Amino acid sequence: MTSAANQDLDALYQEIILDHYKNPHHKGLRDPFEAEVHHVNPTCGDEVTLRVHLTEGPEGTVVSDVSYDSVGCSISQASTSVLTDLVIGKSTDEAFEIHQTFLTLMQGKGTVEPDEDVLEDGIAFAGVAKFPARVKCALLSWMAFKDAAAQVLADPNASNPEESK
Amino acid sequence: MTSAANQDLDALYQEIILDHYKNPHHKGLRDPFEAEVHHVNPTCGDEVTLRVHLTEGPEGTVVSDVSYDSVGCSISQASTSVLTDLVIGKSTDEAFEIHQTFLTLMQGKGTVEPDEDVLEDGIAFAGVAKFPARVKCALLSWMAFKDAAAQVLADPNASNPEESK
Amino acid sequence: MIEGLLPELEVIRKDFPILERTLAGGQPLVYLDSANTSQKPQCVIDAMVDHLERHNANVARAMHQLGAEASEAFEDARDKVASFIKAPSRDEVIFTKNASEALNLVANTLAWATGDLAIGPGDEVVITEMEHHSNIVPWQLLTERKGATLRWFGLTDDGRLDLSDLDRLINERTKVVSLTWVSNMLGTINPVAEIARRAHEVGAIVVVDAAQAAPQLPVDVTEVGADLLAFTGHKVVGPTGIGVLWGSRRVLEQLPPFLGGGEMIETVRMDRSTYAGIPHKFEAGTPPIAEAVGLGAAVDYLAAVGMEAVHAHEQAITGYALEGLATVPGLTVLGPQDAASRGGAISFEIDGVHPHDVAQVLDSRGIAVRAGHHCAKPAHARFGVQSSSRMSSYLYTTPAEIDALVEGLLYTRSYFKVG
Amino acid sequence: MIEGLLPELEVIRKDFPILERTLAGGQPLVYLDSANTSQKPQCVIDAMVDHLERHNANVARAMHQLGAEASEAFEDARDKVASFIKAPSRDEVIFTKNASEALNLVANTLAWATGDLAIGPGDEVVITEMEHHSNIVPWQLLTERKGATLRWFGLTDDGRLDLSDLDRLINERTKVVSLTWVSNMLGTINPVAEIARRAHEVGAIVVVDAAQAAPQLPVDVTEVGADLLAFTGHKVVGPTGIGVLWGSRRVLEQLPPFLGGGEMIETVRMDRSTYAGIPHKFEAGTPPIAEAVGLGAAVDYLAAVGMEAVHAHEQAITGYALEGLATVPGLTVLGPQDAASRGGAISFEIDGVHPHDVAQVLDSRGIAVRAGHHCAKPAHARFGVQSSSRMSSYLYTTPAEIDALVEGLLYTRSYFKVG
Ligand SMILES: Cc1ncc(COP(=O)(O)O)c(C=O)c1O
Ligand SMILES: Cc1ncc(COP(=O)(O)O)c(C=O)c1O
Repeated sequence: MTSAANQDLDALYQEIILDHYKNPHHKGLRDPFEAEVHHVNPTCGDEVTLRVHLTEGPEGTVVSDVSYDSVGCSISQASTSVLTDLVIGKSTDEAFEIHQTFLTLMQGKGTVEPDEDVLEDGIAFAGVAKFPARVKCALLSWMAFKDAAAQVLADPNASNPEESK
Repeated sequence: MTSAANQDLDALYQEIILDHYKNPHHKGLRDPFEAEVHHVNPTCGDEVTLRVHLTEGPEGTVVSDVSYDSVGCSISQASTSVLTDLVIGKSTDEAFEIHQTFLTLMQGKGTVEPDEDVLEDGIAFAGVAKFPARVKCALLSWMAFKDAAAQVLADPNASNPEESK
Repeated sequence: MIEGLLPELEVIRKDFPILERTLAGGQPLVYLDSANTSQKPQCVIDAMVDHLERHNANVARAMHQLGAEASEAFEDARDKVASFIKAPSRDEVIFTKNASEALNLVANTLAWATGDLAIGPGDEVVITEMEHHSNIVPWQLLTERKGATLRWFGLTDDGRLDLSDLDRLINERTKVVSLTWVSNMLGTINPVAEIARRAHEVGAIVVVDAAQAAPQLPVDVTEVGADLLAFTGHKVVGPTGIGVLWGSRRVLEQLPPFLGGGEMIETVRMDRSTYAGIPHKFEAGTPPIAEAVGLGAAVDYLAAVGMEAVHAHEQAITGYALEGLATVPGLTVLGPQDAASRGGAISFEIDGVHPHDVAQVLDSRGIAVRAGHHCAKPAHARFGVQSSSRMSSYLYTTPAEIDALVEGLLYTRSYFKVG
Repeated sequence: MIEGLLPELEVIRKDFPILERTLAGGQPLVYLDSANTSQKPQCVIDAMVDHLERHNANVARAMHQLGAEASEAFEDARDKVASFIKAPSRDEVIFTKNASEALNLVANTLAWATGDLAIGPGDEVVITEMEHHSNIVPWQLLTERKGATLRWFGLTDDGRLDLSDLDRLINERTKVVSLTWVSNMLGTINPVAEIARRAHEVGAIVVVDAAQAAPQLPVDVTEVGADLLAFTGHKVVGPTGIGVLWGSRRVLEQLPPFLGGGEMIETVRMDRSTYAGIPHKFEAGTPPIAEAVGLGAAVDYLAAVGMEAVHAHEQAITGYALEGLATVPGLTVLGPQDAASRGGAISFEIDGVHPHDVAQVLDSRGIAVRAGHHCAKPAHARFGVQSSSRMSSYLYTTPAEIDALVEGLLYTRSYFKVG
């Protein structure tokens, strides 16, 4: 193994990513929630079922919880874990901004400098952007979150689907 | 125009062919007949409607008449005219043998020496065999004749379709 | 010097290796059959070779470096095509195997569509009498199978669409209007946007066969009013084995899947499957990868020359050809007689010489034209002819080649002793 | 020296230019993803280039010299393919765009078939749990649309078809049995002839997905008992953009047309068309011409090496790989464990490392394998896994490449700290 290839590999598999992979945060499906979505990466079959629970606070809508069940590779699992760390407790506006920042980083082909203040552990994914085949892995749960949160905002009176059963 | 290309062209458009083209023999649709077929060259759209009239003679079935209506190029028109000259009055066995001889000549890519005793004016088509795109033109009515005659032989009691209307 | 010709014509010709070929008897090639298929510039061939020799892998499914390279090249081609036809979104560009498949994809998925797009008894599909068989037969099959009715625009004597009963023909029963932008036989350029406007008024969807337009005209799918638009790679200096269907996201998302299999799925269980989003939903199986790379290079090549310039060149050559053909006694041109309202295909007849024989004599002089019905039998029937000869030019065609054609036609008449 | 290896392996490798490539970090390419797509020998690429640079024209329709050359090259390719699969007649060989289209062609035309082949409520279509999505989804769409029932063979724990209820599963209601000859995931070679015998007893037609078999085994369509058989060009060292459907004349002639358009017609009127005979009836539009030329060169290349020899090589490499993989702790091979009853694709799992991560680490060492569901989600579900890693060899694969893979897998375990 030449060191160049090894460096790339280490840039992809940052310790932070492997840590989140082995010990994912906020894993499991929880109540209450207003929307649940199921996203699949058709290329490789990675899957995530993701729920969001939004509440109305004094300063607008807040992401009170994001819970999930998922199967997939280290990148997709770690990115889901980091996502929950970043958005839980934030306002939806802030959460969407973080989403956009992460998206820009991932689609930058390795040219975007990550902002640690916004992305925290998420900056570890900067190396992923150089591996086009893995970008989809990193984005799977982020897309699911965006989708779920947007569904709730579009129909704020939607009751918890579990409760309405 | 180089003489080589011109020689090929003259080999294709023998005087005999152009004569038959300008003055086709046995043209027109006639009664009686036992089978009528319509064949098309889908590539270029040349068409022939062809009727055969077979009768029982002392030495077997005889091709008493072949009549036709057709649109097409000089090669397809001349070959229909030559066909009728060759098969009318022959036994079906002989006609099918002539058919086979003509087929062999056409599919020989210019390597088959034509037999004037069998093919008479048909030997003029030897040059066509060198033009793969034109072989289909030369064979259109021959295939139609084979088809029509075979239909009658398969069902010798078939009445004249016109009469049965 | 003829106005409108590409200024760098000789440089352009050098890009096309086949134009150096000589034929039987040492004749140089005069290729006037570009409406049938176009020739390929070296850059298209080289792009395909480079792909096959250095980057070949399957797309989407492969995680390794070759796979990433192949996927990127393939998806880049989609971007290039999207920009070539000004598609609002790259996801609206679907790779098919040719224009025929693209048109059949639409007709076939409509056969299984539910909701607004469903077609049944009482519904009407409108085409025109100048369509290529590939834009007739799919609609015959669809209307026959669903009990709907096929109707069509007739043609005027000078080979244009007869729009006199536009408002009657396209009515509230009309579900689909499918028509060619440029006729491959008559050369006519049709007023697609005008017809699309009427179709949209009654809620019909508009399918545009751009197989002849995409090579010759600047294409803007929105401006022309298409909901769906098809063209084929091999006529835009690209390879065979690839075509394009563009469709608006709205319509594509309403259509059910076409072919089922790898890449078009979201998830598969033995009892049930769900499908991917556009464009992948319509791209089952391994796509034409090397062909997409070639097509990407092809549309880049045309864009670099400039489609306005290509169009001007075609019109200049067509005008020059119409003038030249007028000098051949007994020759009748089918279709509009002015270059401005037509594309670069000119079909004609010569009294007393069958089109195949015309083509044959020309071929002996190295001049390649097409003879036959050009896959437009109804249009031929409309003009009472069974077949015709057709010359068709492209961005590499020179006035000298037109001169050779005209000379060849005069020789043909003398060869068949009609002159 | 391993028994069965191609004696001239180094000479063969020289035929494939991509095998000289180096990847990031100067790593030489170790290509173990041939079940996904095969690499191309120089002779295939050269044949396509020669066609594009010297003989490019449309086929069938063109009367001129280039047209005759292109048509002859195209039809020669049909002859070559016919002899490669021992087709009783060249007319039974239909060019499609890939194997997926070939399978969909059958399912789609059956949807519109009348008479004996018509499918409706009460009728059954039988597939297997190890099919590629391209041999599942078309049959789901067909049975769903026609109200028929889809049934399937299950799998045994060692990855073979469970034939214990063969006679119950294939019964007098069965209209179609469609199955893969060689599994692209499990590697299993299925007893197709035995199953075909049973299917024919009850009057069902047999469709064989030979996408993985045609690259690896000598194919004789009659011996295997197929009524229809599909494979794809890009897996038999040929280009993308072309596939093959072979069908017995009897069945093909009973099927209605698939796509409508140029070349598949006999005559067209605005109100009604009639269709050409086989194979043209199923080849609407401009076919993949340069691709057919490439495919012809490809099957000639394989025939020259000898399919018996290719098969022996694959088995030798597969046996060697199974031995090597057995030395990797925590690695489980899915599918049959003996090389004799399997093809050259081996899917496996490593405890504690996700397949994508396996593929990624291998890729950093220049080793290309596939990770994911390999378009066989149901087969993965059957074994309770969501995805797997897959190595797949071909006639250019060396034992040294297998050694590199095994070493790479040991490194992967240590990289992810599971070893
Ligand atoms: C068993 C099997 N069937 C069908 C296919 C589909 O082939 P294609 O993608 O070329 O249509 C493949 C390959 O992807 C395969 O392995
Ligand atoms: C107007 C028109 N439509 C459709 C087609 C079909 O294109 P293809 O044969 O590539 O499918 C052609 C060309 O043959 C054409 O000229």
